Amino acid sequence: MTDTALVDAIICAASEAWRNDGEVLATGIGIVPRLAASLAKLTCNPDLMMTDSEAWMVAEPVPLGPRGDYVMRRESHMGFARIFDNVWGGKRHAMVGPTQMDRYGQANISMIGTDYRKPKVQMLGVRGFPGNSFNHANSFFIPNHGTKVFVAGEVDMVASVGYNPARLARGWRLDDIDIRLVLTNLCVMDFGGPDHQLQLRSLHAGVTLEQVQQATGFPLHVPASVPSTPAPTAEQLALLARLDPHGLRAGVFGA
Amino acid sequence: MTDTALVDAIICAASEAWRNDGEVLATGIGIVPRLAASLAKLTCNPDLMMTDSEAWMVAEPVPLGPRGDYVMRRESHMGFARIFDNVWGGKRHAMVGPTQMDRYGQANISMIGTDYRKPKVQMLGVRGFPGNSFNHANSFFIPNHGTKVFVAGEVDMVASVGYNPARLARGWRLDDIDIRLVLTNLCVMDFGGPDHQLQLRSLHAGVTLEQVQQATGFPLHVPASVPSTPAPTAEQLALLARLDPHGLRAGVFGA
Amino acid sequence: MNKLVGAGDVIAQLRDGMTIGIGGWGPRRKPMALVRELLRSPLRDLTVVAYGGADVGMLCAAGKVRKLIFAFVSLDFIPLEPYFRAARQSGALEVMEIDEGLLLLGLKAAAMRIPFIPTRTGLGTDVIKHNPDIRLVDSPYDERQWLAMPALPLDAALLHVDRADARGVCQVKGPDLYMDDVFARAASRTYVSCDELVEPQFFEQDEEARYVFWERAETTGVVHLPCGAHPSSCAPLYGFDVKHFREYTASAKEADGWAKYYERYIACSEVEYLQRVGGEAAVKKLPLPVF
Amino acid sequence: MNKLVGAGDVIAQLRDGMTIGIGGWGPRRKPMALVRELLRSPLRDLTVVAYGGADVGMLCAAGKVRKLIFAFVSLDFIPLEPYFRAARQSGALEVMEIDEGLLLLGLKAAAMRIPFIPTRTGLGTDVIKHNPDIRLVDSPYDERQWLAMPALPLDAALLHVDRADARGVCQVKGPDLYMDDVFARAASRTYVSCDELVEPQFFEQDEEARYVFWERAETTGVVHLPCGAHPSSCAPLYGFDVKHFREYTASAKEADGWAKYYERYIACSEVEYLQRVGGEAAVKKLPLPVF
Repeated sequence: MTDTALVDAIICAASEAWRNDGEVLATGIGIVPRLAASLAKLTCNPDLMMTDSEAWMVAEPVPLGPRGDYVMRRESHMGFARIFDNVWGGKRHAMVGPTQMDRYGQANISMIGTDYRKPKVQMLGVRGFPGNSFNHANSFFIPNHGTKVFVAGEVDMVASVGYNPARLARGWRLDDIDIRLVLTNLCVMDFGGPDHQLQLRSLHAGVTLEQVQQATGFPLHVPASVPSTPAPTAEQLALLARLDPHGLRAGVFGA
Repeated sequence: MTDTALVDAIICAASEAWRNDGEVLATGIGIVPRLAASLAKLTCNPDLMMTDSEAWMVAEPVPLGPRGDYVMRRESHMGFARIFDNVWGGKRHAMVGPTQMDRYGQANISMIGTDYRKPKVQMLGVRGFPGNSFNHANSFFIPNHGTKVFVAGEVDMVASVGYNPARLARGWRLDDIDIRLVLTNLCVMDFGGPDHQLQLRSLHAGVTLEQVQQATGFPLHVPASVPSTPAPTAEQLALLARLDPHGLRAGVFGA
Repeated sequence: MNKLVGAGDVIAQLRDGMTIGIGGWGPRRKPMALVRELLRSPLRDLTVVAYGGADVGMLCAAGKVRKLIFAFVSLDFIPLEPYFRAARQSGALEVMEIDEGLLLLGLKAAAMRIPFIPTRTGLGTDVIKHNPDIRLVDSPYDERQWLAMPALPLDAALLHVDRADARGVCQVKGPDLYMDDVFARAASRTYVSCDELVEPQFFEQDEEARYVFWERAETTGVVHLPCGAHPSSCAPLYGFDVKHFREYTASAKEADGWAKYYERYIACSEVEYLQRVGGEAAVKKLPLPVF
Repeated sequence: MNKLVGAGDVIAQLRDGMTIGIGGWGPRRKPMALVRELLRSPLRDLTVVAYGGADVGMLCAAGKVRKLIFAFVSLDFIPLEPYFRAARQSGALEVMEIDEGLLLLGLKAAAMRIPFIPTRTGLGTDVIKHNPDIRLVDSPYDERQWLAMPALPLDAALLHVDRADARGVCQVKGPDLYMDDVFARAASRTYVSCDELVEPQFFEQDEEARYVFWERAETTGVVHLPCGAHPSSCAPLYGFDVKHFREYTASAKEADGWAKYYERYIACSEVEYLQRVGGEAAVKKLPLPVF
């Protein structure tokens, strides 16, 4: 399977994350999540709201990269401050790319290392992960499925809450947390296993169950039947060509 | 003294309220307070900020009533919601007209009567009095100085906080409250007497001390010397003619 | 997605006992046509949250209001709202009387889905005395007590805007949004009447999208009701109707004044209402207020 | 009132140990000329509060920062800010690392002069673990614990705007204000650099006053610094300088990279700086970013 075929399949599978969301803000950070959200809006959920990744809500997804003659179809002003009105109101489903994720779905983009005061690798900081993860639905895309990402213990800095009962503040329930899909270069997963265990939903073409389990630092739940991730339809491919006119998605797994 | 001469003297005395405020929002509700704030901005404190009484901050005070060719000199947008940003920040000095005021400076525009559930007279409601009085400086104008306004006990509904130690919440001090001038049809007063007692600052022309005390339901502090409220200067009168081109201030005490 | 509905459809979504927020401010940009539709309905026992004008007065006159959450009820140029006043003075109205800013904080808290916002506003006043449900809290960061303004979540908000499209994208071009965006966010369902119904493409032009203050997901239903704010104003489209407000307030001085006002202006269709107040063209000519 | 001052006058108002907020967001509308002036000064031990970009990176590189209050430091198209990264990895930087929304709530609380705002954001994360000063509070209205985001009052805020007048009326015409209004309100003193200095009459035209987002009383001083946001963007006037940012980040890979960058771009006047980055005309031609 070529990288392009793989990334297209992932984008199409990822677009399913928003199918039943109704009218929420779909935010996809990074090429694959953004194309997935864009595709969802053009196919399974036209009611989605999207921004131009800056300050405007747009009526149709903005293509990736230099736009040529394309004119944005503005719908409403949506500066960064207003994003928080939306986040705190809960009407959003984001798909983001963490550096680490653990068995609880806790995620990290802040730092790597055991000494918080002196990180081995400093990354971005927690950004909006704490707020996103406790206010609205979240999905994840991880391009390098391996045990350095899916870690055995807890992530080094819990930026994003997960289904970890030990960390619930008084009066809150695991149901207040809403993690949807976890997509990687190997498979599609969710937290629908027993007691919110991470479980396989589908394997990408050519990937084996053992491969996924070996690349994951904790036990996965494997349902009785695990289908293959569907190949994109012709319609989806045509839309992706329009949404990514410069073919930027081909470089997602490195050139 | 004619009504017009009296109201002009009061407006000029009231404008002094803002002299040493620096750059704050001057809000005058009603004809006399508004003209007083406008006059202050044109004379003793040009740094004052003012609105058009609707949604715009203006660079110069807007004249009262129909404006003919006058074009507002907009400075910034200042919708009602932003007024609260300003109030909560404390950079404001308002002058308003309560229906009742007591010895503590507590004021009421909500309702009259002893049964809150069934008012004898329902008025406006507390409006912004609770917030104004605990967030920024406030002065008052009362056109009908009498014992029904300056009541013997507490006002029927304490809408505006005053210098009443019994009502302070834990950790707050009387210094957190900032009542400035109280102007009436008889005199100018402030709360600078012993223990924040209401005291006379000046008597309007022809008004006696006894007259004021009889019209006030509680003891006033009377300093050793009580001057007369100054008569307006020619410059002030000229400005008032410009600020009130239709002479609306003549009707302040009833036609 | 097509959110276009009729005023009747909106009211049919409401239930007895609900908490209803009404946008606008005093005599300005009130969803009066939706309020009239509510007056025509059998709905009752409502909790109404508003920066109140004739909307609140009429709902009080019609006995729709069990509880009023308010800071004022006023027509500004006519300071005292007569029907609200009568309802209060009869002792029939349960009230939560709070500061204008506290009302905003309560709506903000609901919009943010937090239980309260601490503030000094209201401390030392009878707002606390008459609202024992409002609690004081300690701060973990200082030694002071603070008033904990509770969230005021709304079952529904009724708003009027200058223009909207069928998706629920709403625009307020007038100089003041008042607190309508916060009402929209504080409500489970937000119903908006609009003076002008536009195509989505309208918002793609120039700076038009700048004047959209909440996401369409906050809008549940859109009703096209030209002059739907009358007799309140919808600047810059039209000012408020001084003459009509005077007739309305004068009615309260007659023994059966409300019945007569109701008969003439409520017990009819909105088309008839607009005719009876002089027609759409006349409303559009009402001058903007000058202060 | 004339608030016009020079960049040096602004920095002379600051003191060692102060808490300084910096407006903008990542590589966008940062008051970089003021930051450069700060880098030229002997100021130290600062607590910096920012949605951080190269402003934070440079201040870290120069050892000005004792404590950083942040949610991220990033140039967006270059995700990792190299000098911030180095400072963190050296263990030299004290941090209060919080969510983007928590940072906003802290500034809002300071602007409103309240001690905290309750929120669910941060619960269950290591934000709590690494910030033991952030307390959980009970609500008097429910049975839940809430994170009490403390107010983040600023001794001073540094902002860059499109245009301003000498009174301190500031305009941001670009599509996003970011959180600059809240920074201005949260600060005891707010210093603003502007690309264009205008007469007060400018704001009287058309809708210009709409794009003024805080009262002039919130502005302490105004510095006229054309291209003062460079290398960050000031949309719609100019985009960010991709080439310059690449040179800046590349410098961090050299042993004495910061010293060289400092020598070339900081140890000079702003006039020289503008010449060295290609001149005002070239900056004004920098394309707006496309995402």
